Amino acid sequence: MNIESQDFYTQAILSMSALVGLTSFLMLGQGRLLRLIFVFALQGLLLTLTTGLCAYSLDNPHLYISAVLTFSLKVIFIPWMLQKQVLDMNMHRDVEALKNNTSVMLSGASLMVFSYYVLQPIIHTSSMIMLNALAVSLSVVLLGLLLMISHRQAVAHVVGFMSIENGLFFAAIVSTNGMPMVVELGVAFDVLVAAVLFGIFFLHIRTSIDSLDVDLMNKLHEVDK
Amino acid sequence: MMLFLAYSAVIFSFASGSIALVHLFKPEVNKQWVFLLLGLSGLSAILAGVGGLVTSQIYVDTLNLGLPWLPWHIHFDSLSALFYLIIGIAVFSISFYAPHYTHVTQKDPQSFAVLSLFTGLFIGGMLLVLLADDAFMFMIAWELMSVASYFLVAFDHENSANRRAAFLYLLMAEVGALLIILAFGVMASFADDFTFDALRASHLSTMWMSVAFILALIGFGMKAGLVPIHVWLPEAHPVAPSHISALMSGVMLKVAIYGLIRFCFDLLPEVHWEWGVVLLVIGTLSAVSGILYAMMQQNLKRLLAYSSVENIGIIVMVLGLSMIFLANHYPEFAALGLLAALLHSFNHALFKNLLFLGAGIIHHQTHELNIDMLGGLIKRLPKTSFLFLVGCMSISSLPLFNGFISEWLAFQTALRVDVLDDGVLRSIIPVSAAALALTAALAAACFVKVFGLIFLGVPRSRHAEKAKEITDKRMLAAPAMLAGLCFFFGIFPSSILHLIDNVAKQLIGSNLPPQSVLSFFSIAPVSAQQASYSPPLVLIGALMAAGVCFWILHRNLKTSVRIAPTWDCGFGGLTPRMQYTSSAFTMPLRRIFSPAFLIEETIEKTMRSNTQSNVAQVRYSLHIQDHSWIHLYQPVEQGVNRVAKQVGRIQTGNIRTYLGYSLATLILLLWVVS
Amino acid sequence: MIAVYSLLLLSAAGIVFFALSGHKDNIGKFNTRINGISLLITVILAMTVFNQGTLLSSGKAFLIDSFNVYLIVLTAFVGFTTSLFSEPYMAHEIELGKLTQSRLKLYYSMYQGFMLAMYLVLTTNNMGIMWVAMEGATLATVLLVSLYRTPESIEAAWKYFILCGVGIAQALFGTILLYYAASQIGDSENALLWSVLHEHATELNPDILEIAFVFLLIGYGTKMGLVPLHNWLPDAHSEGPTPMSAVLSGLLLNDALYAVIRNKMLIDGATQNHIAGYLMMGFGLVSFLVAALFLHRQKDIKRLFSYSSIEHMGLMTFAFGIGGSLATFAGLLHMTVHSLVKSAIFVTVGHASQISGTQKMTGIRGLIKTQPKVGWGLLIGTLAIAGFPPFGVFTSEFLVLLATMHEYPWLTPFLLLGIGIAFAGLFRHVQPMVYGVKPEGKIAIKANLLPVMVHLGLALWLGLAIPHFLSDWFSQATLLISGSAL
Amino acid sequence: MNWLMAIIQTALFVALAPLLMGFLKFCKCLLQNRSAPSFLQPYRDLLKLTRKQPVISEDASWLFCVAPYLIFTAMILAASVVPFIAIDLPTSAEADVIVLVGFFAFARFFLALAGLDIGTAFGGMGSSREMTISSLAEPAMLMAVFTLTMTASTTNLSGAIEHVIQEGLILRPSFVFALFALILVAIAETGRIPVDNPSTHLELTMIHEAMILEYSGRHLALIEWASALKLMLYGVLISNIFFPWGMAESFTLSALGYGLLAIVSKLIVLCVFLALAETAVAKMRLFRVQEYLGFAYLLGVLGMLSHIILESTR
Repeated sequence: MNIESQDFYTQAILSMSALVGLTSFLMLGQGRLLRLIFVFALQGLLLTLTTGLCAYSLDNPHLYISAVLTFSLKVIFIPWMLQKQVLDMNMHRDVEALKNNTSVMLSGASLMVFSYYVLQPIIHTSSMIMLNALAVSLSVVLLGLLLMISHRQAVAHVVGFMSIENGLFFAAIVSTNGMPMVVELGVAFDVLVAAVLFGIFFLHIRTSIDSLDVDLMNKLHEVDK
Repeated sequence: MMLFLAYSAVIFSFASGSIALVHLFKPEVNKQWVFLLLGLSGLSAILAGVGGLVTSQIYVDTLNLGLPWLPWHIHFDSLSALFYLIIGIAVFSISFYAPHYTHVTQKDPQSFAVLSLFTGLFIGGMLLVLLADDAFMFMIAWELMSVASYFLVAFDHENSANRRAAFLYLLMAEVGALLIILAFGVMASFADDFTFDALRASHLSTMWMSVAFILALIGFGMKAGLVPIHVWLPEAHPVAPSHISALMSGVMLKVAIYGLIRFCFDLLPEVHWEWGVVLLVIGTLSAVSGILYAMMQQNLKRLLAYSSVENIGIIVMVLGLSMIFLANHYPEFAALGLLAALLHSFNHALFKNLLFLGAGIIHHQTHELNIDMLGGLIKRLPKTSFLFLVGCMSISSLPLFNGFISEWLAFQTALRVDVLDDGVLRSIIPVSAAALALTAALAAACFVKVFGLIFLGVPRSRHAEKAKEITDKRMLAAPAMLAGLCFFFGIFPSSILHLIDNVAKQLIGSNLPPQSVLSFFSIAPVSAQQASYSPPLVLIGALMAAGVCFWILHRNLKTSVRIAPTWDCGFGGLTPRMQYTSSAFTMPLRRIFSPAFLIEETIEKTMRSNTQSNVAQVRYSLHIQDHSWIHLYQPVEQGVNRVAKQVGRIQTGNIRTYLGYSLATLILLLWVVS
Repeated sequence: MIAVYSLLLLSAAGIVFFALSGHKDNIGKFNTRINGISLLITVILAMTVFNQGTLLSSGKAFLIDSFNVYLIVLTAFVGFTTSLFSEPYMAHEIELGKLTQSRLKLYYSMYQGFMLAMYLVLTTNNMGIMWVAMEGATLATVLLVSLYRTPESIEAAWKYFILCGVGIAQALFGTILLYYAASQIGDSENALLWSVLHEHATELNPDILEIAFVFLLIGYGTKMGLVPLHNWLPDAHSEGPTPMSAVLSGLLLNDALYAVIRNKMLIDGATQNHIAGYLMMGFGLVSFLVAALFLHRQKDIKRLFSYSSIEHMGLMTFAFGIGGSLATFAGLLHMTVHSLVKSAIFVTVGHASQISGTQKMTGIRGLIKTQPKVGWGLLIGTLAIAGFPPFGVFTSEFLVLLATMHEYPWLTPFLLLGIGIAFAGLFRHVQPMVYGVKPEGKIAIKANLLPVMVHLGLALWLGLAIPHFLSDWFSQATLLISGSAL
Repeated sequence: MNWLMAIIQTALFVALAPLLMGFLKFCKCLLQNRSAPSFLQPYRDLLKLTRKQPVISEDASWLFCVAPYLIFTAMILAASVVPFIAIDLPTSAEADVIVLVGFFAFARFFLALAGLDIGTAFGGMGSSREMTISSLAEPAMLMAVFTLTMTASTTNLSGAIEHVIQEGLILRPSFVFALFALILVAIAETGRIPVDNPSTHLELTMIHEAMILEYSGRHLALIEWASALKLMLYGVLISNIFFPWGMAESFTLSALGYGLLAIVSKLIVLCVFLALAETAVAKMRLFRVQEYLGFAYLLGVLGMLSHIILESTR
């Protein structure tokens, strides 16, 4: 089942999934916040293209709406909001020194292999492409989680969280050509409210510990020193 | 009819509790109703008990409380009837004692309401335990009893020692109840459901039966206060109001014994002699160490609580004997053992209640429970001291009183050991009988100390000096009634023995050996020529002898008695401090049995000026610690704290570690599933 | 079905009303009234379901069957009684100056938002909508946690938000896999509808469903506070206002478990090898024992009872994991009794911390002497939650023990060990707080303790004699869940 | 008729007790080559005491006056139970050996209480030591009694003696052990020399005397008589259980006379041995008594074990 024998549509989907996987890897290793947000916007863009492509090939209308929704949300609104935060806090200059960066990248790769291994049983019920696309989306989710674990900046956590959402959207598009309309709207609404709340919380955190470093927030613990 | 009486006893006790609650909100409801209902509950319990024993039928019923498919099954046979009688007598005497006692000590209505509410619940819980015929209702009644008595132990929760004792008490009750649930669970897994009839029909392998037995023994033993797990008892019982500690010490321990008997003799399909040996050993250990620790106590109520441990040890020892005989196919001697155990629990309930009520009166009049601060009360509280003397004589099993009858029957059971063929058993049992004799003698010594130091001699403190006899007639009526019963059953034991005999008939299927004589005049448990004892004859002989020698000495009484100050060997006045204190009285025994205690003696000398020679003042302090506290309770507590400390490290406070946990669990589960 | 629509519309109206309402002083009254009306609606709904059996809405969007109807009534009831409690509590907080009027309006509108999300989760038939509602519940409560704007509450809210967000995202991935498996067999239009999935459960591809269940279990498990994923729960409970933590531990945890059970019913249909049961049992037992141990080291009263919630959720997961008819009945009963008693306890905890001005347990002393109602309420509530018989918690724990004795006897000692340790942990902290001399300077506060009395009374009634109509309800639900009648 | 016989036997038993005490003093004085008072001296002392006016301390309570009568009655009851001349008398049927121990406990209980009543140091010391020694002696005594009842399979004294008589002269090792155990216990219980010195008032050593220090007049007479009776009881117990030959089984005059002669001779032999022991051995320190009684207990256990292993027919 090599790539040449597939029609144009599946080839496009596969390349798109490869690119999305690449962007999440890029985000993993990124120290600077502004660049991180830019790569996240790129991932949003790729996601919109895949949705558009899928909508075009199956020409059902609601996929177009979800493509527009994703574009406006994931490419325009959230990156803009995050960038404004970073600039207000003028954190765009300091680079987060990622400790043991190589081990994080290696574990990212192993997560990718692991997600392929996990989704192996699905192979005998659906086509090869489905397995690859799903595996990539699972790895995007896992990498998003790894991104949150390895970074100390709150903004990086938000980006990680949003990239997990991207991974989920990608899985939905690829596996079942998008969720039912109601669910699509609900999820988009939740993501929007989450983004707004993140903004509010940035404000509160800055007022309470006047830095967005997550490790400073560990007053609530039960380990007596 | 019996069931009606049994139910009315329970309902009356709950009613007395609820009236106390109503009284809290509407003070015009008369307080006396609470005690009247309590008395009615005691009376109906006595009637139900006696009726159940006389008719010796089994009454079965179901209440549609509890789960729809597991309603509450009620079972009232002669074993529950006997314990109904015990509880009835105790509650009836309490209902006379409590009014004046609570009137004086509990001023504000809120604490009175709490006290009477939980007394009602406590008594109702105990009565329900006796009626239960399925594990579900048994456990509900069992822990209702524990919770209600917890509130009573934590009654005056001002000082922290009471709170600690109450917490320890409830913790032990909870752990005991969990073990009992596990024991029922083990049996139920081989039967179809949780009713006792199903458990009786369940067929377990001997291994599982022994597991169930051990769990039940620890569970019930924890509540009864057998040695290694008894430490909560002397902490919890003394802190409750005295008529409650009388109920708890006298009667609640018996309900635990009832549970043990019901489980071992009734539910388990057959009995093994190894269990009997286990019971025998634990019983002996509890008896000896119980009385040894009782000797060393200064607080009167702690002393009485430890002596309860001793008496429970004796009961469990005799139960072990009866189990050994039952396993070796000698049902008559097993019946004799069971008879001795049940009679001793009956007698113990009587005289322990009497002693605790006496202690309550002493505490009430002198606000002092430390034996070293009392003394000379016999002249100030003549009636109480006479009743307390009767209690002391029966607990140290002197011939004319009921304690002696059950002690005598216990020895008779032990002496029947010659019938067994297993050599090891025939050597262990006499040794444990000797330990029983040692316990009886130590009990006599302990209660000589108690009565001698409290009532005789010269008052050691201002409180003891100012004490006056209580004026309330009803408060004295309760111990007087109990003392009368102790003396009556000491002289005419066959009246109660007939009733208890058909309990053994129902449980083991056989009563005393055929040639046994339980006539009004004398009792011979095995056969007339084996051993017989006729208390009325002894009484008549004693009265005759006393009369004769009194008549001889007072025939030509020329010289009446001369009262003179005590002779002080000529060199200076005698002071009360010269009298023997409790630690002095028990010093020889403490030195002889020193390995049994953890003794910390400290002597501080303060020198006058800087010379090393003349001593201004010497302070001697003695503290006795219980072995099982150091070797059993504290290691468990520290273990749990250490493990909790390790577990606490999960909550590091850092969000990234939490996300790490989430990722790790996800990967682990995915790997497990794939 | 109009009852369901009116229920949802009422709560939605509640959000909007409170958000826009002006500065009325007794704003709490309206909240109580709204919850009261919704309670009435749910009772009517329950009556109809009880007579006519399962209700399916026209567009198959909403499904009311015997399983979730009693949960809806329970949610409405606890919501109503907690709103009764929150009126005086919030008024007192305003007096202390810890809250401004605007934040009070935010509190009430978010309260209604949370109730809307709860009703939606319970009534919806569409797994996607269930996920959206669950996410909505998180969003509604995250603002409540940070209501007091103290650094700790901000930190707790952030952790709550991130951890639950990530957890819920995994649940979404599980739902997508479920949707993928469903769309393989039938038409993709109503592939996410639970009733449809339940009928075709046997044809679904077992492998995909196993992986989907793992994601769903971890997702909703985070919301439920199962041990490795529980870290946000004690922080959120101890920093948020007490009525919120009462509702959170009383209702939100139940709904997360409800979602997991809905999925387990699908997975059990598809896979034959009881894998879902074993996973739940493992998770349940671990969180039961670990939370029991956590109880011993707590210093904050609300953290103590949040760990007790984790412990009880662990026990319920274990009960539903076993899966037999008896265990399921025990789980359902435990759900009801636990939320009743736990919300009652949180009411007394709220008042206790208000009386002594601190949440540190060392600062709370002599409650019975200061305010007897609060003191006795807390003591009896703790006895009930620790599993002492006259109350319902003992009955359900007894049945769980009975079920484990039948299926997995070697697990019972662990359960008993857990119950014993949890009891010791709870009581060593509660007893010093309740007893002792009256600390000077502490005055009794105006408190509405009717909810506590009603809840403990119900729990006592359930413990002593479960009424027939309730036990029929439970047995219908058990038949639905475990497939075998009692 | 045999009720009358029982009463006569008890009366005789009580009457002869002081004579035994007098004979014992007589032997000790001979051994320590002092001039000995006549055998009847104890009777004269008792008579003198009954006539003297008893002086009672003001701190004493009613118990102080009642205790002597109770102690004396208990001893009389014990005397009625122990077969002195004839066996299977009606009174011996009403109580067995455990009840006998009970009577001793009854007497000791009241003696100790009387000691504590006045509130002086001596009384407390005496009671404390008496109770300690008696609680150590009880298990040893019971072990000796156990061996006897195991062989005769009855706890009734006359039944046991009858059993031993019917069996005739069989040398049983268990009986030898039991005999020595009972002798050691008897010495401890009656307060003879190695454990307690009856004739001293030195506060360090006296146990029995310390309790009755405050008594005078007829009360002292009763207590002295009771302790003499106790010594006689132990003497009769030892002689009749282990050497029962010569006891009267029927109530003919010759059998009774012969029985009386047998018991008197046995008591004389015992008295000589006791006097020899008392002069040869010095009084032990109080805390050596626990080893002394531990040894007695060991003897009892050995007796019981030898019965089970060597002699039992199983």
